[in-house]
Amino acid sequence: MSKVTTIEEAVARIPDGASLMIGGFMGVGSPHALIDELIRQGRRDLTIIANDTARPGVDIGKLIAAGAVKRLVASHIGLNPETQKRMIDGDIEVELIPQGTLAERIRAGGSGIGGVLLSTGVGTTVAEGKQTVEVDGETFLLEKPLKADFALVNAWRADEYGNLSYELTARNFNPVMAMAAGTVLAEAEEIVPVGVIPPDQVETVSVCVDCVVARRN
Amino acid sequence: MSKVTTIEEAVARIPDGASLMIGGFMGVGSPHALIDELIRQGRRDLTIIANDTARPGVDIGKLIAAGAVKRLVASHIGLNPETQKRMIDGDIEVELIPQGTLAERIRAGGSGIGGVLLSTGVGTTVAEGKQTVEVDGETFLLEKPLKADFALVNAWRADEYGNLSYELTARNFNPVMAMAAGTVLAEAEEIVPVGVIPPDQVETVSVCVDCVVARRN
Amino acid sequence: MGTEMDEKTTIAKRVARELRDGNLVNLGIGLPTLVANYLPVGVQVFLQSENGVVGMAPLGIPGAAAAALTDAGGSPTGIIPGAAAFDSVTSFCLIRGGHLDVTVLGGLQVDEQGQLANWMVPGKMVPGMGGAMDLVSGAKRVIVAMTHTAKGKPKILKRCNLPLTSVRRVDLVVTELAVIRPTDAGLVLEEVAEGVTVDQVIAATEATLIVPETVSTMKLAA
Amino acid sequence: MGTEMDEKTTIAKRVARELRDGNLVNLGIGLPTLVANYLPVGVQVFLQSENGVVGMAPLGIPGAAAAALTDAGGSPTGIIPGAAAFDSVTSFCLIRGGHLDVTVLGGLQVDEQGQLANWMVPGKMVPGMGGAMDLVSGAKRVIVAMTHTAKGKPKILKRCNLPLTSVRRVDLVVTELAVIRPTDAGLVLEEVAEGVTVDQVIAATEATLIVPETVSTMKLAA
Repeated sequence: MSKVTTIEEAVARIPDGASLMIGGFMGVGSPHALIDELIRQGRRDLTIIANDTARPGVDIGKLIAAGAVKRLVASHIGLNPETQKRMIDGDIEVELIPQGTLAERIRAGGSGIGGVLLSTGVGTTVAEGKQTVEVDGETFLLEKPLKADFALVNAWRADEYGNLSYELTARNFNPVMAMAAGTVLAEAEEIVPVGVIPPDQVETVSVCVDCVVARRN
Repeated sequence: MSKVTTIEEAVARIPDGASLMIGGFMGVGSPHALIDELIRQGRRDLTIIANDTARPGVDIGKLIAAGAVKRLVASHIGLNPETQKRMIDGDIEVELIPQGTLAERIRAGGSGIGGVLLSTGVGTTVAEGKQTVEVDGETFLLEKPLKADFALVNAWRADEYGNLSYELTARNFNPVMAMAAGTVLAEAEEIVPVGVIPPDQVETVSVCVDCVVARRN
Repeated sequence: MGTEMDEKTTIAKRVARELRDGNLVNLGIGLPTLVANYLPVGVQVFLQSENGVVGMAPLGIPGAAAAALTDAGGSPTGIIPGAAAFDSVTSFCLIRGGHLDVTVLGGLQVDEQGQLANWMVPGKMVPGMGGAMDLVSGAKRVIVAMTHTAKGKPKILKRCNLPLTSVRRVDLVVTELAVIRPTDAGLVLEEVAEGVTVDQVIAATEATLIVPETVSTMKLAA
Repeated sequence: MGTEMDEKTTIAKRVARELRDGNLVNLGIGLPTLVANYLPVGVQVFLQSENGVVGMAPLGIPGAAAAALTDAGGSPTGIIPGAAAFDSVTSFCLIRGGHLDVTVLGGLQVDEQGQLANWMVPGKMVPGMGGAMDLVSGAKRVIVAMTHTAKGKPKILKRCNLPLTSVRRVDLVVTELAVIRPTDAGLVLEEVAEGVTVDQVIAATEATLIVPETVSTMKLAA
């Protein structure tokens, strides 16, 4: 039951208008080849959930530049003036979320959690429109789960079942996103036979992954 | 700044009446030597937070038999009739919590989360006395964070800074408990020099751990 | 109606037919564990154990073993190539988060609403719920695998009188006599075991059963 | 008052004295990053980067490097022996959960309530808060390291007019002119830089400062 497929076939599963979680932190640990293929196939009106949009011309920055993105949920767009410009021009709808809250909301989405109570953002603009819950006299924001149609993640090693392991800070949002989407496409530096990744080093369990593709070099 | 100490010194930090999270699942992955030393030092009136109490005469089962436990928070006591008897006799106060909820509550305690919304237990005896929160028309139980004065965890390898890695199903509640207690005592099969555990294989970060002890054989 | 062993085998063989290739499956301790031994050819499932592993080897198949590798009952177990180990937090994220395709559990009682009681007999048995409540609330499909009666008394009741495991309606109940599907309308008798009549099932059941025009005979995995 | 470089060095050297041996510390991009280069002898801290590492090497010290190893600005970084890598979820569990001893951040404004604004200038700069809100809400100690004024205008105000990063009161504000401690009573002027008078600090500050009988001279790390 190998899940290994071509990049073209994997990306062809994604329709225009889909919501996509994309791993990476300033481009480090982003699924570079899947992103390039999204642009090559001319996908449009995407909702992107990601930590940031990297820099112009880099990874998610390419999707922004290609006009493929309708809506963006992120914690930071400071190093990509193009994203800021398109936001101000009204081309892209942007929702900014504190980074830890973004991580926790995606985790809730993939973990059957109805919501998490966080103090981050209480009393700030982040609290606007959000339900608050009091627990033992302290006020928290109720942060709702985030899910997506697809997650595009980047792994260091993958096996044919879809077990994934990651490397250093290229890990970031990849493992949590691989739990929170309907269909998970994993791009790996190296695809190894089943059994090669030691059970203690599997960070994303095979059953969460739908397609495995090898990165082009 | 080595955190390696003797088992005697580590356990001497724990006063009577303290609350202790103890890792392990039916004894597998429990800190055997720390438990034995608690009994040798005659500690009393402890509150234990753990998945289960193993079997009579095994690991946490020894603490139960020694009369060291005043209160127990666990998901399962079915395989230890002695715990059940002491509960029915009123010697030990027992709070039973669904296993996934127990894990999530401990995680919240160590992660600065004010509460998590779960559907597990809605409409059952578990819901009694608990606040409910409605999110988009669905009802959830508000599960509060759990913390403890101490966590006693079992690791496969530890380095002198306190970085820990775990092995297979001996992992279970150990990593999450190592985040949720004021003072964390780690018992390891093997203590290695700093730098030996690869950064990607550290599962509990050194800064969370206060004492490292080597298991006696 | 055969020996207890025959009954368990019948139930396990019938449940096995419900599993699909690639499914992530959690089998409860006891009877449900047997299900993995009767999978149809070409169906490979991944067995989860809630203490932190996916890829447990089926009962009696050794797999790779280690001192630090046990099942949810604390007994030694083996793993297949491609297995993964993780902590208790992750284990229940898989269970609650829509990743667990099927859970097969034993039952003390099931009622007309399809609700299950399987964790406690007040005053008698107080083992704690362990992972049962999470499994029944969280799995995509819940299959109850149990004997139809206990000491001659029906276990499929109008209303459970033992504490519920979850208010969620289970998806299928498989006994040595019948396959019953809880629905909005009530409990539908879908199949009867070979040599068992519809009337025999009704007689052994306290709950009202909805009996379709044709009730097929239970097919078992080879 | 020296060059901009002198100012930054002064601030970094003063903040360095606040760190204790074994502390887990998160240093913001820019000025705060310099702090690690002025730690007193015998003080070893663990530098966290919110993209997923504890044990980053201080600026200019190579450490072990790899393509998949960057700081929170996406720039290559090194790690020391004993470093640990983890995902974004864990990273913020450390930050919010009482494990992060100190965060040092830059600031746009701090006010008399000790509240910080450092992430947004409406209509001008909309970078997003990144991890700043989590850090300020979650760290055990929050130290703001910033120049006292911007283009001659005070940054320490009666009330922040930019969007707040958190309603939590920060623990210490260190500028090139002064060390100020927000308290229940207001902003206490604890130290002035060498060659700077209390009146000079007051003149450069919009907020009311509480001036104790003795204000000591800022001591810097060597």
